[in-house]
Amino acid sequence: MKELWLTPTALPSIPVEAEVICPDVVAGRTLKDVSSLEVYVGNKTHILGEFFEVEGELAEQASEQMIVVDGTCQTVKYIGAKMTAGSVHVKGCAGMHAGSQMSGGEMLVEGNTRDWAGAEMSGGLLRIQDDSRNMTGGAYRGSPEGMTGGCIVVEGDAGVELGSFMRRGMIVVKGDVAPFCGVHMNGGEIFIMGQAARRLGAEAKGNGGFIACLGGVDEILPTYVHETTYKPTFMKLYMRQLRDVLGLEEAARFLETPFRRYVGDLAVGGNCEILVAEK
Amino acid sequence: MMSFEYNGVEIEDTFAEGFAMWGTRIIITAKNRKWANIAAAEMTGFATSVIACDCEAAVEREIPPEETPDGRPGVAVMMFGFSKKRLSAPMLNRIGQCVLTCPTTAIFNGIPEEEADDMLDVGASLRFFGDGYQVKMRMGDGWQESQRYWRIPVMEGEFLAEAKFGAKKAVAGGNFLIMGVDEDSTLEASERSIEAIHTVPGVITPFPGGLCRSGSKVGSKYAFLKASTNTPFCPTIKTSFPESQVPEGANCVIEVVLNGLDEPSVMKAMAVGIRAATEVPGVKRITAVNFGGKLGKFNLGLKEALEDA
Amino acid sequence: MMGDLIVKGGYVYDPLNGVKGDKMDVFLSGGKVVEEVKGRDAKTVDASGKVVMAGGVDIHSHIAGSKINIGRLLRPEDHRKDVVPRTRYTRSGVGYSCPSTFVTGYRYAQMGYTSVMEAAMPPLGARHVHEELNDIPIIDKAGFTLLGNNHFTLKYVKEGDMEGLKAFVAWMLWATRGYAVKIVNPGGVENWKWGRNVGGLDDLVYNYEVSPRQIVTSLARANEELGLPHTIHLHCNNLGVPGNYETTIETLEAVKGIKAAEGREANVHIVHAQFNALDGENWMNVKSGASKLAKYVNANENVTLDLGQVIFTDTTTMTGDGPWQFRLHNMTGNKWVNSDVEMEAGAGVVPYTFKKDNPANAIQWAIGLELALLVYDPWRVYMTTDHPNGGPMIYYPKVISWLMSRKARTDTMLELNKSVMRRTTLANIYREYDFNELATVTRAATAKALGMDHKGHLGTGADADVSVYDIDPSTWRPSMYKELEKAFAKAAYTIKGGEVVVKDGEVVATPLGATHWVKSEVPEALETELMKDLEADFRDYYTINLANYPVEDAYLPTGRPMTAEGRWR
Amino acid sequence: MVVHSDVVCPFCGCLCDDLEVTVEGDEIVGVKNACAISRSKFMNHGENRLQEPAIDGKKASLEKAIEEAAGILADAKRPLVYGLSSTDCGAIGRAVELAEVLGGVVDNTSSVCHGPTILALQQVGESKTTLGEVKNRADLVVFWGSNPTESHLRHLIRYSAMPKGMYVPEGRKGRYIVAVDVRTTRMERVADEFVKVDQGGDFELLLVLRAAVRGVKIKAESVSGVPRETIMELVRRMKGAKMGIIFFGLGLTQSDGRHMNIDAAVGLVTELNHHTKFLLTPMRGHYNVAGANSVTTWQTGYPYAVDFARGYPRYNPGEYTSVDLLAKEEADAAIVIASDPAATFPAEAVRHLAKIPVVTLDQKVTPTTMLSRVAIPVATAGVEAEGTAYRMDGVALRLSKVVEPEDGLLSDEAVLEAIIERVRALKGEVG
Repeated sequence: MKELWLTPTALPSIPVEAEVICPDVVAGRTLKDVSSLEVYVGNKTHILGEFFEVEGELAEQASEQMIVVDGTCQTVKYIGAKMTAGSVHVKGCAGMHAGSQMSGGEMLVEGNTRDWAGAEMSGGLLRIQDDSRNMTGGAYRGSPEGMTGGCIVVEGDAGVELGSFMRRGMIVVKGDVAPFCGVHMNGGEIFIMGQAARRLGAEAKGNGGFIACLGGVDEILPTYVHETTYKPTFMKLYMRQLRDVLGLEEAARFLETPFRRYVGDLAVGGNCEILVAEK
Repeated sequence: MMSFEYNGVEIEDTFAEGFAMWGTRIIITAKNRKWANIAAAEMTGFATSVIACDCEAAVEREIPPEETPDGRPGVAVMMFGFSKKRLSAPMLNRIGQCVLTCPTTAIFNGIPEEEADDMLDVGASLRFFGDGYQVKMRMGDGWQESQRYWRIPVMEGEFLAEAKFGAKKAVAGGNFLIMGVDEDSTLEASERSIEAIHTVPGVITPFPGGLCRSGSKVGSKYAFLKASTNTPFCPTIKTSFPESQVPEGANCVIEVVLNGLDEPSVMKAMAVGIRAATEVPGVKRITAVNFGGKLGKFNLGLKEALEDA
Repeated sequence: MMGDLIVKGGYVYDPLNGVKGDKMDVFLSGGKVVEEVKGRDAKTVDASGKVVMAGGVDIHSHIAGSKINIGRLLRPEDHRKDVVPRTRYTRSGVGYSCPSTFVTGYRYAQMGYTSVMEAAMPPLGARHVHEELNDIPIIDKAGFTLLGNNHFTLKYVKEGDMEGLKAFVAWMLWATRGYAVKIVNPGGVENWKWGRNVGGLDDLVYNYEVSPRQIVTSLARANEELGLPHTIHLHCNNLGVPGNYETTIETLEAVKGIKAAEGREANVHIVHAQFNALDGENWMNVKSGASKLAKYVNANENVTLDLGQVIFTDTTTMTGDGPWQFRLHNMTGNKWVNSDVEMEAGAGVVPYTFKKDNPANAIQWAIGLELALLVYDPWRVYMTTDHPNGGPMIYYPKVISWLMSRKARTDTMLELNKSVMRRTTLANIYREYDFNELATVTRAATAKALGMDHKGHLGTGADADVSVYDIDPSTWRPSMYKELEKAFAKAAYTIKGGEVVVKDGEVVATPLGATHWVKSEVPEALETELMKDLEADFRDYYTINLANYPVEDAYLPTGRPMTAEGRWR
Repeated sequence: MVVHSDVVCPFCGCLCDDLEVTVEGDEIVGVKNACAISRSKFMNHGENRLQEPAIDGKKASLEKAIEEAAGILADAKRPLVYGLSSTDCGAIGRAVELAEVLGGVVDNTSSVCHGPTILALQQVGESKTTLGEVKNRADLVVFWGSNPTESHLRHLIRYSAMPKGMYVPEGRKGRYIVAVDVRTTRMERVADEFVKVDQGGDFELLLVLRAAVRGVKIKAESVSGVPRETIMELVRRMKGAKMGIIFFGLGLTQSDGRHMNIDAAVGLVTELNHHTKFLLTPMRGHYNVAGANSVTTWQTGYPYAVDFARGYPRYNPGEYTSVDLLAKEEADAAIVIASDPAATFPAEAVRHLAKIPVVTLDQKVTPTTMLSRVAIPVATAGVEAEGTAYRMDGVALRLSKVVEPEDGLLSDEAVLEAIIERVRALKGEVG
């Protein structure tokens, strides 16, 4: 992998929209080209080089390209959005829509992300090492499909409506999750290792989707019914995946844990599962 | 017939006639080894030969927990059938009757898609046992290799079954005959042979304990019978049967039959099996059964097998 | 003041005046087509090697008012895939299935359309419709007033008071500044206000005890006796129900004997006929009823219809047919908006995706084309997609290619579910439209059906609405359908009222087109009676005062009334 | 003395159109049929007026003020155009155009009131009606988190509770009225049944109602403080109604759950349509907030929170909504039309508003005009200027002019037009 280094210099208070910080966009260009890629600040057009020092190497193919953003960029929107391959590594925080609609490749954010991180993602891996805010892996307004594939790992806490309208893919949150996690969910898996706030799985239809609460849950909706407590074999597969593929060692603790199985949301005739690990 | 000596035993320079079948590998896991083995034994029962069984199946090997997808003790079972359809039908029946029913078990595909010639969607039918309450489980969509399972509610809990199983164009009918001075030495040699064969991945020996004492030949003097005892190799009629092939001094013949996922595995298994047999005193001669190359497309030569190994 | 314009040297297709591809000049002056322009300062538009037609006239579309606006509101996910930035001449907006008002005007003009009919205007929402029409630039427009489930309609039909009904229709067209009488699922929409529907022509409307048959025939009679320029504009009962071609034919039979207004043969227009020409018993075994309907239409000159052609894409369905939209919501599970309008009408909106591998959708696609090709007389079958119901209007060029090229149809058919071969007759139809027929079904015939004498042709005195397409008919062959699609997607020139508004497919000017409406005088005595009736029922049942009901002149900055002479008893 | 009849009231979303306004000379001397708030709006329209255009609190000519306003806005990178729900549609259209010309954001007050209603609609749809259907048919009326006795004073009389309708000839007696709220309001006296729900528990109750309508057996003894028997009885009533409706207010949109509360209410109503006719309608507050959404939608495709920074409209409440833009210190200039964000926005948003140059168009002196760089007085729409407004149910009505505005006072629309013209000139777009 060839590394392109972008070091933020003076970021304005108005957010910079920089969907060009994406392996697909920079690959095959020269450093000079990259430096003069257009970014948007409010109603004005600027170039990337005004806000970032551009160094490093460029690959021919996106899949060979790594972009390192060496600093914190809370006000830079759309980093890694729509990427299909390659890798983006933000050594700080990232602004709204980080990794949104990405379909491949890997993105790592060392700090936190703002709203809509990984929204409508269809593939690839997005790892946030701190908190992510609302609508992580969610659907944009009006869309009946949120995440349709890929994996998001949030090592901190996550905001409301995590994985809304989720259809496929996987989200893992090491910390706590705010209300309405997995709302309108219709497939896919969500793992919450911290505390899950109430109203998770609201109006979820199911279609194989489930929410696993490993760290406890505030309250289960009254339109979910408790079925049984058992040790699901399939959960072992996931726990091993979390441990072995994603390096989340804590998952190993749940290999033999019994889970309380809830099914709902009966308000929509759904068969989504909420699986709560017994303490 | 030409022959050569190997480890002090006469080996006929002939070949076993293998034929093409479709083979698959199913990994059964369970809460502990006991139940994994029980399920495997049930599933591979009455599956020695397609002459009268729906398929040929046997345990390939036991799998330690570290190597199974769910971290529980496992058994690899292999099954062979003449076509994809004639493989998936008995798979479905046997999984349904023998594994689904067996407490704590789960099944996983044992041939990954990239190694398989085709994928058999057993889950497509198996799931209906869930009567509408089955759950489709997806893993890895968009970021890892996509995997599909069915979770079927059962009284004991949940039966987890991978949806698709890899199948390969495989080789069946690998064999060799061990001819010994007496029953003890021949059986001893055969058992050692089977033990050795089981060290080769991708190969099973579907007959009882891996051994076929009867042998068989195509046809019979009775028109209604498809196959009958392998008269040329029956020591008790050594003299009365005109073209007997039982050598002087041999009083017992046992056939080792094996199926494998590909020709090299079968050849290797034959080689290690023969070598193990030759180490037992009392083995007079080893040969293989063929039909002059008319039946199968694989000529599994004993000499070639031993030379390659 | 606009200067004179000469459209020079194009192949002119003007079916109404019998011009079939002759190479000639078209002269425009003072917003009209003239015989010749004098003086040297006339500008010239070079149309040599190109097709010249009158501006397109869309007889049935949904472009303004609460229904399409609900669609816009409902579908931000639809908008973001088709954004339209502002330019020096144009406003920004969004496109695709629910385009914003400005974009609606631009896109129609870019395809060479200069007049578009908004096919469903609920009277109480008329003010809203006109507000939006005034924000749709370039094209001429008109709204069709929904009257098929109106309280007063039902009341007069029940009482058998034809003169009262006529007076009411005439007054409503004025009050709403409407152009035609629109009927949607007669009786069904009123029943939907109790959560029900009607199943056929002789089911009864609750409380009023009148049947769809009575409603349709009464309104058709009133329409013809009022001498309105267009016939009733009818969305039949049982839309989207397999087997409904029978209902459609039964409806046509019912209106057959009604004497058409002077000057035309037709007394009924069936809208988006594709949705009403289904055979079979259910969606599993649905098949095309197009040949049966077409046969009927060929034998009965009182009928015109438009296609409602299906396009394979994600679109937004919207109709005044509330119960149908609820049904569609239940079939698809997609989000659903229902919107009832007191005393008058209702509407529903549901996103829908027509899929190539869906057998029913493939059949629906074929039905539209079968109708277009099996009805022999192009003067009675018109091209629409019922925008956006069958598909967004931006796909008109695609429909044109299917009409004009059997190869285009075959190429599409090969991608479809095989049911299209077994359950429709499309594969056996070899007919291909020529440019003259195309001009007929997209402008000449639609203008004629609408009674807009000044539209749809290039004879002297016609409005100076002209479109020029960059395709050479002398060398074009049906196998070249992709070129055709390209040419009709972006007109080389669109001229509106004598002004070049589109050049090389781009909008270069955005005048505000006219809003057409029909003025029909009611005899004084009848009007007095009517007002008494209206006042009483408004006081008791409406939530706004009668005085605040009629659309004020302020909403018609470019109103263009047409007078209809009625026959009164 | 002139009596204007059939006057439309420009106060709340009810848009009552039966007012009689008596004018003597230039003064309104009487208002009939109006509620107390409406009467006060007409009678006191002259009080507390913004006297003259001002720049930095100093009197300026209208031209100067417009020039200054245009300058501020044209220079801004992230200008915000906000307000609009208490003015006519002409002004709203111009505000959208201004935002487009500026490459800024246009947002209206639904951003802080019924925005969640719209988000829910975009997720699941809705089943609504004009108010006359309620008057004529509804035999079950539910007010959920709304209190018309204080916010929409004539709603009960004209549309929802009292009126005799075509199929409800008995009027009030023909209707069963349920009020659901977290605390006792005056609706308790109006309603036949008052259901008290725990604070923040609406969502659960709505979901359970929906499940019960589907035939799911409810196991919980009570949900959100409402006993199971009450829930089942309500479900029975809802399914048995000939036509029912839910009117919901800010009690639902602005409480815990926000747009998901509405989503659940829409779901309940949709479910009920499998059994009978059921509808719902938001109780919109400002008289033309429905118009603000409507106009913005037909011009841009989106109802509020529309960003033109990239030359085409983009929509994302939570990102382009005024409170978010201000609280994140993103906006660098603002123009406020017919609204008072300084009094109604959260503190962090107001703090930033006070830091950036603000242009305000208003009739009255407000906290917002006081912190504005430029304040321009305008005529009161519906009293001193004509125009269009949309009732809470989407019915468009013509606002009337009953008195002449003071000399030199222009309508919102006219002032915005002038600003647009100046901005275009500053951006070199003229001609």
